[in-house]
Amino acid sequence: MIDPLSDVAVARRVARDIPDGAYVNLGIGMPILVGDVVGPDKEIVYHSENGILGMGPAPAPGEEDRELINAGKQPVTLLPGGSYFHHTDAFVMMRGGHIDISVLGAFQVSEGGDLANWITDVATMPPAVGGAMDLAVGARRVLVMTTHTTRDGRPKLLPRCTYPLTAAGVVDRVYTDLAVLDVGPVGFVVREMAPGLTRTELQSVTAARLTFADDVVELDPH
Amino acid sequence: MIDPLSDVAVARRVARDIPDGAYVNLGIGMPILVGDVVGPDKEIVYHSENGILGMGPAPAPGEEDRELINAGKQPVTLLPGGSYFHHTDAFVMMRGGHIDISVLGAFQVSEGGDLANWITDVATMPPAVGGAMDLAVGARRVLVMTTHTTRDGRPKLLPRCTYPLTAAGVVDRVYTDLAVLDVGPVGFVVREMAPGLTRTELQSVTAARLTFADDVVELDPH
Amino acid sequence: MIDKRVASLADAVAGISDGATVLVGGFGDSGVPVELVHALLDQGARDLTVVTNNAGAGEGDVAALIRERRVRTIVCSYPRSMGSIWFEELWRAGEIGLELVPQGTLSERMRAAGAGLGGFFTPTGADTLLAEGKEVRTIGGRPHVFEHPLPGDVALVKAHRADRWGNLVYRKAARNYGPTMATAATLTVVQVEEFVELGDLDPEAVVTPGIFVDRVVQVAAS
Amino acid sequence: MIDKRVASLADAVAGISDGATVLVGGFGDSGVPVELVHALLDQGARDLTVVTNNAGAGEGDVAALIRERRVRTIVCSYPRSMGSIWFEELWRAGEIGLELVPQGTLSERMRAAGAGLGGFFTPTGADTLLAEGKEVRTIGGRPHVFEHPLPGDVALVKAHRADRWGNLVYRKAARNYGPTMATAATLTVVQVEEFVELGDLDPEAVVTPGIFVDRVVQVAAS
Repeated sequence: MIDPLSDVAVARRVARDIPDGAYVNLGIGMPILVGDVVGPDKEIVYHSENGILGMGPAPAPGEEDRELINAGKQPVTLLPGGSYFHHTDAFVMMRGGHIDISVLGAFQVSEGGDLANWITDVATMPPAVGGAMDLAVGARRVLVMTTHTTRDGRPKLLPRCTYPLTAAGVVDRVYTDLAVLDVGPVGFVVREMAPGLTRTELQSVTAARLTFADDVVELDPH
Repeated sequence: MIDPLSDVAVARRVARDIPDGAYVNLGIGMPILVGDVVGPDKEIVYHSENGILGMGPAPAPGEEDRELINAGKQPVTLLPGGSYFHHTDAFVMMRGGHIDISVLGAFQVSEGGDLANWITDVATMPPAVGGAMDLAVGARRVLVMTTHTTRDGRPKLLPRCTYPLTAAGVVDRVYTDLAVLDVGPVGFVVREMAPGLTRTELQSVTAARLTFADDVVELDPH
Repeated sequence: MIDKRVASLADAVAGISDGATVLVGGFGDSGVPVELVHALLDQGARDLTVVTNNAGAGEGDVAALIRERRVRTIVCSYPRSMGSIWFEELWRAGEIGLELVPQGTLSERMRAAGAGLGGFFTPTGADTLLAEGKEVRTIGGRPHVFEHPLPGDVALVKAHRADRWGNLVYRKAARNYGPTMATAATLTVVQVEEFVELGDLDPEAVVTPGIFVDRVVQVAAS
Repeated sequence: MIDKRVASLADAVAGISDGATVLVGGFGDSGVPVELVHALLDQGARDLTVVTNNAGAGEGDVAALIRERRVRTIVCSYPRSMGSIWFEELWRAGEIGLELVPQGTLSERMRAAGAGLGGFFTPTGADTLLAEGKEVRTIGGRPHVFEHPLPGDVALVKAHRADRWGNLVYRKAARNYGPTMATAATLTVVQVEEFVELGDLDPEAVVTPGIFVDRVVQVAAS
């Protein structure tokens, strides 16, 4: 029986792959959860594309400052050692390869590492891109955090993306509620799987053809 | 009889054309003199391409700071309202058209406004350019301050430069020890002349063909 | 004497023409020059091209300009945000143009304008819809898109403090687009919360040197 | 925990390889990382490409590297200065290569490398010897030269103060190339006069955020 991981469990798994001292940008949505579950043993410097390095947690109620917000426009704080800079410099950090890890959400990921996470439909809603493309092309490692399928059960891991791309060939690793998969020369390689899940079941909810590592590990569901 | 102006008198004439409130870059050499003769009634902001805006005069002896120097590597001071910035930003100001007036020395100026002021000989001395090209292309107005001829009497104002160019078609006005000349569609137009100098004499030390304004003014020799 | 301070919001936006390209700072609610935008609304200029990160929300600032049919085209990275109802309505009706630009490219294009550059190649947006019709060049084995400078006739910027020379410091993440937009416009208009005496800003900590600023108006902190 | 402080100059320059491209900060005597350059001399790396504004003077810093035949090529804006005897001697003997770059272009090319851009068009140098062999494009009616990014394997930078995250502030005009070079190198090594506690630098006034810095060593002010 398929027992998908909770968002927080996926965030915990992502957090394990973030080394002490890393410069990290967490995308809007699910990726933000990662910041809450990184252990206190690691000193991580969070970057926000509106011009902050060394972002701290949300302020206590009543302590919010409308001019100290993150890319998702939520109030944040600044840690000792943090700094402010202008927008262009914030994107120098991103495009220039200075961010160690970018964690992004996704609508679709292709077996070639293409990412689609900005629009699904160009006709009826005005398009909006923000910093998604810069984050996808510039970080040293691009990690995707997503549910394995859409809400109505359609696969998100595909041979080719059908939605408009954010960037081509950029994704290094995908963390879903069912598996951890590397993107390599042969496409998706499954490294870890949710407890109780069979390879056949995982393949059945994945449109891209999966390869399985020799030593597939069981994901911690908590 | 030709009675050329002193360097300081030429500097005084240049200074008259610098309006109150201007952002000005003074090139190394003769142009530096302009800073000493601008009247106290004007507030001028001097830019130095190593990263200073609001440069003040030379410090008192013993007050020099080796880290506060101008582009000519001489010690300077900073006025209230001055600021420091990095090299790339200093050149944003220059290339981006933010400097109102750049005063430059010259080896040669052509009637088309071409400027040659960086090398005369590429074979025996290593070439060096510094910020000369950036200053020549970027300022809103490019003023040249120079002797009318070389030390050995050869003309510096030519139909075409024979030395390697610093930039093409950039010079707006030339101030020499003999005349003030605008660079226009018809070439050099003489606006002002040193006292006692005839048009024939001025043309005789100028290789480019001169046009004379209707109302040529006599230069103040002091 | 240099004094860029103006007495009123009306003075600050005086002379902005119909058809102008207006750069408007801010990201979400942070650093938006709300009072200047409302002064521009009162001033009456129309047929504007507005360059800004978001298309406004609710009935205030940029949303109000859009609602009043004053904006012909918006150049924007993330027009579709919570409450951007006026933009969405006019966009669906075909009554407003949209040029969608990735956030880092938006900022970098304005920087190129301010820096006097003719354009640049960026990997951001390559292989995506946003590269359609653009020159693409492979550099270092990777596709890059050619992007043009994006200058403004006017920039409306919010800063924290200014002196009479127009030197600026910002507050926290409200800095965002301000310093870049200030370099990219022919007329840079700034609202600040506080005027200080010349010399009161630390020359090492000035973020926008006054050379980039034309008018500053004081607006009480909201 | 992040701690970029290293105990000695030898630790600071450890691992720099033969053949490396080394960006060396400084303009004239201001902001030159003298002790780091001497440490590199002791360290032994040879066949270097050195990118710097001046080619050194007398027997110290970059001049000493040149004298010891450790520099294969210098990429430089103003190599010929008072006392640049070693550079001139080797240049005449054909024993050192010189790539001459206009000062603003030198800085901008390093910025492009740090910003992850593929190159840019600049009006600086158009119609001059320094555009020979380069792509030229007319933009806005004006010739522009295409310039490539200029990345370093190593940057040697002098700053004033640092904290353990590597955040930097500089002193007066010594800032010059430092902030840009710090972004452009794989390994950025900084000498400072003083270490301060994390949180002691004003987050609004940090000039180089620590993300651009790899190693910091303290050297007493000279």
